[in-house]
Amino acid sequence: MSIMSINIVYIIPELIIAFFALLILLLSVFIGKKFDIALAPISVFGIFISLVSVFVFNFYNKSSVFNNSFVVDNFSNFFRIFILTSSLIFIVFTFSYSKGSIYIKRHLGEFYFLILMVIIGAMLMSASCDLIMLFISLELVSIPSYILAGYEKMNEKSEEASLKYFILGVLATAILVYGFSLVYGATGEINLKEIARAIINRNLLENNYVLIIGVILSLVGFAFKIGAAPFHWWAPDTYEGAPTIITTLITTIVKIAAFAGLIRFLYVGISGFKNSIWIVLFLVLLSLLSVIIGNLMALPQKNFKRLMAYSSIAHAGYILIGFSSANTDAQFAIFIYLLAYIAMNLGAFSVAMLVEKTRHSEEIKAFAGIGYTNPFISICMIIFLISMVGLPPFAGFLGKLLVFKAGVENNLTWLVIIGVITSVISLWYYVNIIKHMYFVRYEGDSSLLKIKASKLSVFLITILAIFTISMVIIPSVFILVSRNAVVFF
Amino acid sequence: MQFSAGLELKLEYFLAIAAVLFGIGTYGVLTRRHVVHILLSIELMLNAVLINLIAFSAFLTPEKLTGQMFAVFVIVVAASEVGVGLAIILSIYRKRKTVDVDKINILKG
Amino acid sequence: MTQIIQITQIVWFIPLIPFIGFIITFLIFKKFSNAVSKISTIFSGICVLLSLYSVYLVYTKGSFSTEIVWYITGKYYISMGFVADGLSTMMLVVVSIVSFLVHLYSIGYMHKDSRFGLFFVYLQLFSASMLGLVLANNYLQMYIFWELVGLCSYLLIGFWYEKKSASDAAKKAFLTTRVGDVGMMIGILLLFLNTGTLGFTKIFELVEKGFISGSVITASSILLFCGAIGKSAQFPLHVWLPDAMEGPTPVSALIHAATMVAAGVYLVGRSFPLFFASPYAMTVVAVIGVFTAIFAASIAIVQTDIKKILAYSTISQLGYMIFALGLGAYVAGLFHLMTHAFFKALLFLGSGSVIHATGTQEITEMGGLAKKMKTTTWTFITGALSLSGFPLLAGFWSKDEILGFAFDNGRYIFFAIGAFTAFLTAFYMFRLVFVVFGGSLSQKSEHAHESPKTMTIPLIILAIFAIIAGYIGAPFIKGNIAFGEFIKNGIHIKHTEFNFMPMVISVLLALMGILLSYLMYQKKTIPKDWLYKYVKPYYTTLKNKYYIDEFYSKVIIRPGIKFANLINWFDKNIIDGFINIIGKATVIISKGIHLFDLGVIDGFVNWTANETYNSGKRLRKLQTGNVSAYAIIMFAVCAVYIIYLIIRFKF
Amino acid sequence: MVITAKHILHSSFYLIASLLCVAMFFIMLRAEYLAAVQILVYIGSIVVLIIFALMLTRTKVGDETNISNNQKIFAAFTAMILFVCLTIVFFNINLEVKVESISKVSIVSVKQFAEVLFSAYTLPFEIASLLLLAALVGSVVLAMKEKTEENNDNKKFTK
Repeated sequence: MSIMSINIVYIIPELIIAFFALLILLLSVFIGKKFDIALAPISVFGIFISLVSVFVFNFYNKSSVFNNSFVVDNFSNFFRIFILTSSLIFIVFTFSYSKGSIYIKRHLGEFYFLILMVIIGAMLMSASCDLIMLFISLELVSIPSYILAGYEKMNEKSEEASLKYFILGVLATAILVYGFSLVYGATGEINLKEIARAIINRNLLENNYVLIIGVILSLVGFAFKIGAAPFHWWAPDTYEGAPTIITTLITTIVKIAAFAGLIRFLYVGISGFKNSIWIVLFLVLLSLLSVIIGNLMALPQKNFKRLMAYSSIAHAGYILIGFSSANTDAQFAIFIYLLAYIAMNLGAFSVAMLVEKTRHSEEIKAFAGIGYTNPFISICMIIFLISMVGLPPFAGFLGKLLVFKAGVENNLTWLVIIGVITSVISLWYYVNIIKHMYFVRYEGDSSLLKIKASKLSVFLITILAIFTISMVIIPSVFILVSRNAVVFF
Repeated sequence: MQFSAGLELKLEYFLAIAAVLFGIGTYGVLTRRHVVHILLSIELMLNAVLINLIAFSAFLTPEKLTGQMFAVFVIVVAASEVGVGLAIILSIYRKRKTVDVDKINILKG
Repeated sequence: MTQIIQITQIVWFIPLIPFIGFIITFLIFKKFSNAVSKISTIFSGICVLLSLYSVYLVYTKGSFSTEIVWYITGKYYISMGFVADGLSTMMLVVVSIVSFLVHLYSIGYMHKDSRFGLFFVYLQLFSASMLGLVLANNYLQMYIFWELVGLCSYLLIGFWYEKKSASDAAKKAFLTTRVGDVGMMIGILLLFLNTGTLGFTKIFELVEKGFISGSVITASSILLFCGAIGKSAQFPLHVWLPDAMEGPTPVSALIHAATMVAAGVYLVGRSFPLFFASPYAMTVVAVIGVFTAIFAASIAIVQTDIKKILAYSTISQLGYMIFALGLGAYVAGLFHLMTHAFFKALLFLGSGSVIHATGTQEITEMGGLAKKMKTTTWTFITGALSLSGFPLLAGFWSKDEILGFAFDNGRYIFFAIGAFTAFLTAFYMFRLVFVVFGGSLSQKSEHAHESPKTMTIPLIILAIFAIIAGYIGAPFIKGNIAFGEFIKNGIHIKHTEFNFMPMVISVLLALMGILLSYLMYQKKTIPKDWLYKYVKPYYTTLKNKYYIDEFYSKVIIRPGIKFANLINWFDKNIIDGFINIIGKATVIISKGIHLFDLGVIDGFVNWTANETYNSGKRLRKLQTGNVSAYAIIMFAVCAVYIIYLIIRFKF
Repeated sequence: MVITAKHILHSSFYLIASLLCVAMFFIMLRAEYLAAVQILVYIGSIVVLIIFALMLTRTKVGDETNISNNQKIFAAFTAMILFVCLTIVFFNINLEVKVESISKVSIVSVKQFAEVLFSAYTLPFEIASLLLLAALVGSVVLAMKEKTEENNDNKKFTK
């Protein structure tokens, strides 16, 4: 019993979220509609407390608990803070969004419960250190997000998005778990550290193809979650169909979780993956295809969310360039890129949500003319978009710079060059949005000309924009933090 | 309980059977048009995983039971996936009166 | 010590002031557009004073730089900082003066515009980033500001977005320059990986000591040059600059003539030690520069849009600077940059004044403006003379120095092409002058009137600069040596001795060009003018002259049809005929080049863009919306990969 | 048969059969508790759930002429490749087998199983409970008939 109580200290942040999730569920069931107004503040409060608890408890000591399946180290703390902070911002956006949707409003308690489940799953993912934990927390992230994607029940698009996400997701899960079973079979272990030890002791990466096929099949599962081509098919359809707020969730928290899991799996579990040409080749293939397909297919898109889907595929590709090398620099390049990506993505989606809310359209056309009606928001939007292209002096630039540097150091100059060229292509479609904002007149109801934005959302957008700039102005802080978070076997 | 050991059952046989199941499941997922059919095929694939895990557990780590534990969680996940999947199917059926995946394609391009 | 602190502070302030201006104006531009214009003009005025002071400090106390460590990664560290030396302070003065005058000018020029305030907001942001670019002491920082000025340029070209052509031009400019920036980015990465630093001084030190292999130097300098090609609109990425003329004229003057486009030249100048270490890179630079110079100059001859003529002229002059640097004429190239900034800004602002008065950009619709707009005319002519290299004006000294350098060093081909370009320059500039200001009043010119004071004062100031700026580096007062020493940037400068021969040739050619254009344009429209009788008494028949131009204009439209008429006419008057053959040949060639430019280069650029877009569209068909199809692709990829793995694996 | 049966209900019953076979394998592999779980959870609830769902949706049964799409050959090919490759690999790689033959594997008692599950795997177990709860709540939300649709709203979804 005493062992248990010590262990529990380490999962306090997760427990707090779980507590608040259940509280929300119970309150909404027993108190009912009257309580809806308080649900969002409760979730914000819960996340905030959890965030505080990360700082209060066990920030510095590295320990593995629960039969070494759960690890508290700098890596997991970094991701916990990262996930909690972005979900804090995210939840605040749900405030205003949920008012516009009847079904979300009708099942508000369940809505927040499921979102909190996703958050717990993401946090557990970053801290999990064995295959079972990885698998089950990945599912905890996915299953609620399948449901959330279909939350707009009478909207055919939303339903279809949910179905596609679900079928392909379950399929990817099946492949992933088959891969896990092969990894387990080849090494006889499920703990990532034990796997790494077995691989080193028995030199498995060179002679055991069960292991390699297992790793590749697992990578397929992860690649699906991060939306890397050619396993990206769900992404555009789901992004377009799902409610915008859920699209935001899928591109931010789910993605962070999948990347955290992938980093754990590759760097801790298959720690010598750099030595296996097959695994590296597979990663390179993924990133190459993602970068090309993502950027090219984004060009003809008219729908903002669909465009962002392809753009996120491309970003996944850029991040994967960082995976092709196994040193410290590469790993923290991935962190920095992720930080930048999440900030600018949240920002861009939040602006899009404001636009959608006023003008009831997700088309790029709906952005027309906001440069003059809402100069501040559109300046922020420019910052996010330019940052996504990877131009200085914004966060995306730093991320791309570091990732490309890692690529060049690993003799993948050709991949980096393709990356740079495709990022020029990406300029075209991002600038297209800017063009609509500034150089196109809005041809709709003139009463919808000015985008209504609550003070709170403007405040958050400002914070995100400042963050996007500050990553380049004072990168040392971010680099220091990310550097500490690097994990290895 | 002892088997009369005329035929020595080796690990490879179990793995091969699992691979067969996995292949059949794959085929089913790829060809069927009924969503529930696809769901059934995915169940087959997950069963292949289960056989894999338990066979590995029996042959490689008979003392630690890790594979069996893994299998339990796979079953749990499979159960919840089926539940969610059927809910999604039901709600899509209400709206469109079809569950044919070939006809569910308004989102594309 | 105190002095050092002073310099440091001043250097920090210079880009900061317009940036503060940007923030202030951004916050209030909607309500107080008039105040915004005044505030920003005052801010840029302060910049001028500070820049002048920093020049004084650097001149008396020597150069100084300051840096702070930005971040450390592994064995590398990147620092941020500012460098104040002769080169950067020279640029500071040029940028801030032109910027100030353009601010002043815009108050008059833009006052009717609905987004009057916003225009100044953009201008402030541009000034801040351009000054930051100039002061950067490492490549990364330079790249950051480099992109920022690109962004401002994008916003300002598309300022009148109601015109579709304007927003298209903005996009084209942004994208085309980005193509060059890709090269620059890779070049910077390459340098960083090979030297572990991005600071200019460090890199040049390593280059000088021979720590970096020759191939790396060549590769990285050519890649860096790609950035300059894009930004300074060199062949083959020059296509954006003529289109960029869709922006407001003050913008063209500031960004697309004097400062931003010169950033490419500045980059090459700044990296000169690097380029100098690689003869191949120097050759590439020189060839591209000289080709662009003559290429653009020949296109300028047939243009009829006043701003496009100036745009091609800018491309040509930038090519001049680039080729000067490529030959090793470091001082001459940068000297020309400085003088060019003044007189080209003058010309653009003058053309803005003309456009403001007549409301058209077509020179064929103008005429006789000399009577209506005295100040504009005279300042414009000063600028044109300066650009043509008329003796004792600014352009003369700098152009002469470039040509003299080429001549002295035995690069006769470059000299010949350069001199011929000078001839063409004089020709097209005076064609412009004579058509616009000379001749009789056209319909549109009738109601023209002189522009307000805020517009003419900058013109006068710039005209003064266009006359005297050349004396800073004029050879006969040994100014070139002093100037060279001032901006030397840590390299050994080969001083050009004053050489009579190339000077005479270039002046003669320039005069010939002016003469030619005079004969072709001036005499036709104002035949009874006193100038006509005084200078060219041997042109007797008015009809004959009129016929030349009639003929000439038809040649432009249908070169083949009137060929016989040329022969016919050639018999009548040999001298005129000779001149006309030159004229006609040039016109045909330049027409051809222009077509080539439009058809092939533009075509290629557009083709690439379209193909990329179409491949996106084609790929789009893969996204059928059918789950089974998605699933099978996922599985097929796995299966193919695994079977490949198995085949390659030897059991 | 699961995947070829035209009638979706038939194929569900075939699925029961094949799941029973899998359970047999479990018994052969000395995982008797899991075999019981397999029968109870899979056959007892999952398949029954599916059958329920089928009846609820009242899908046209059996008269669909074209149950599979037009990528049969390609799909068969892919599946075969996967199967063949995996089998080749399995028969050519020596895994670190600790027990040579199935006859030497000892049977796992339920008690042993529970001890391991609740000591080493507590955390995943708890997460699994959260997962099930989330799935349950989500399914209810999705499957619930909205009042705007029909009036006879009864929460009939059970799992």
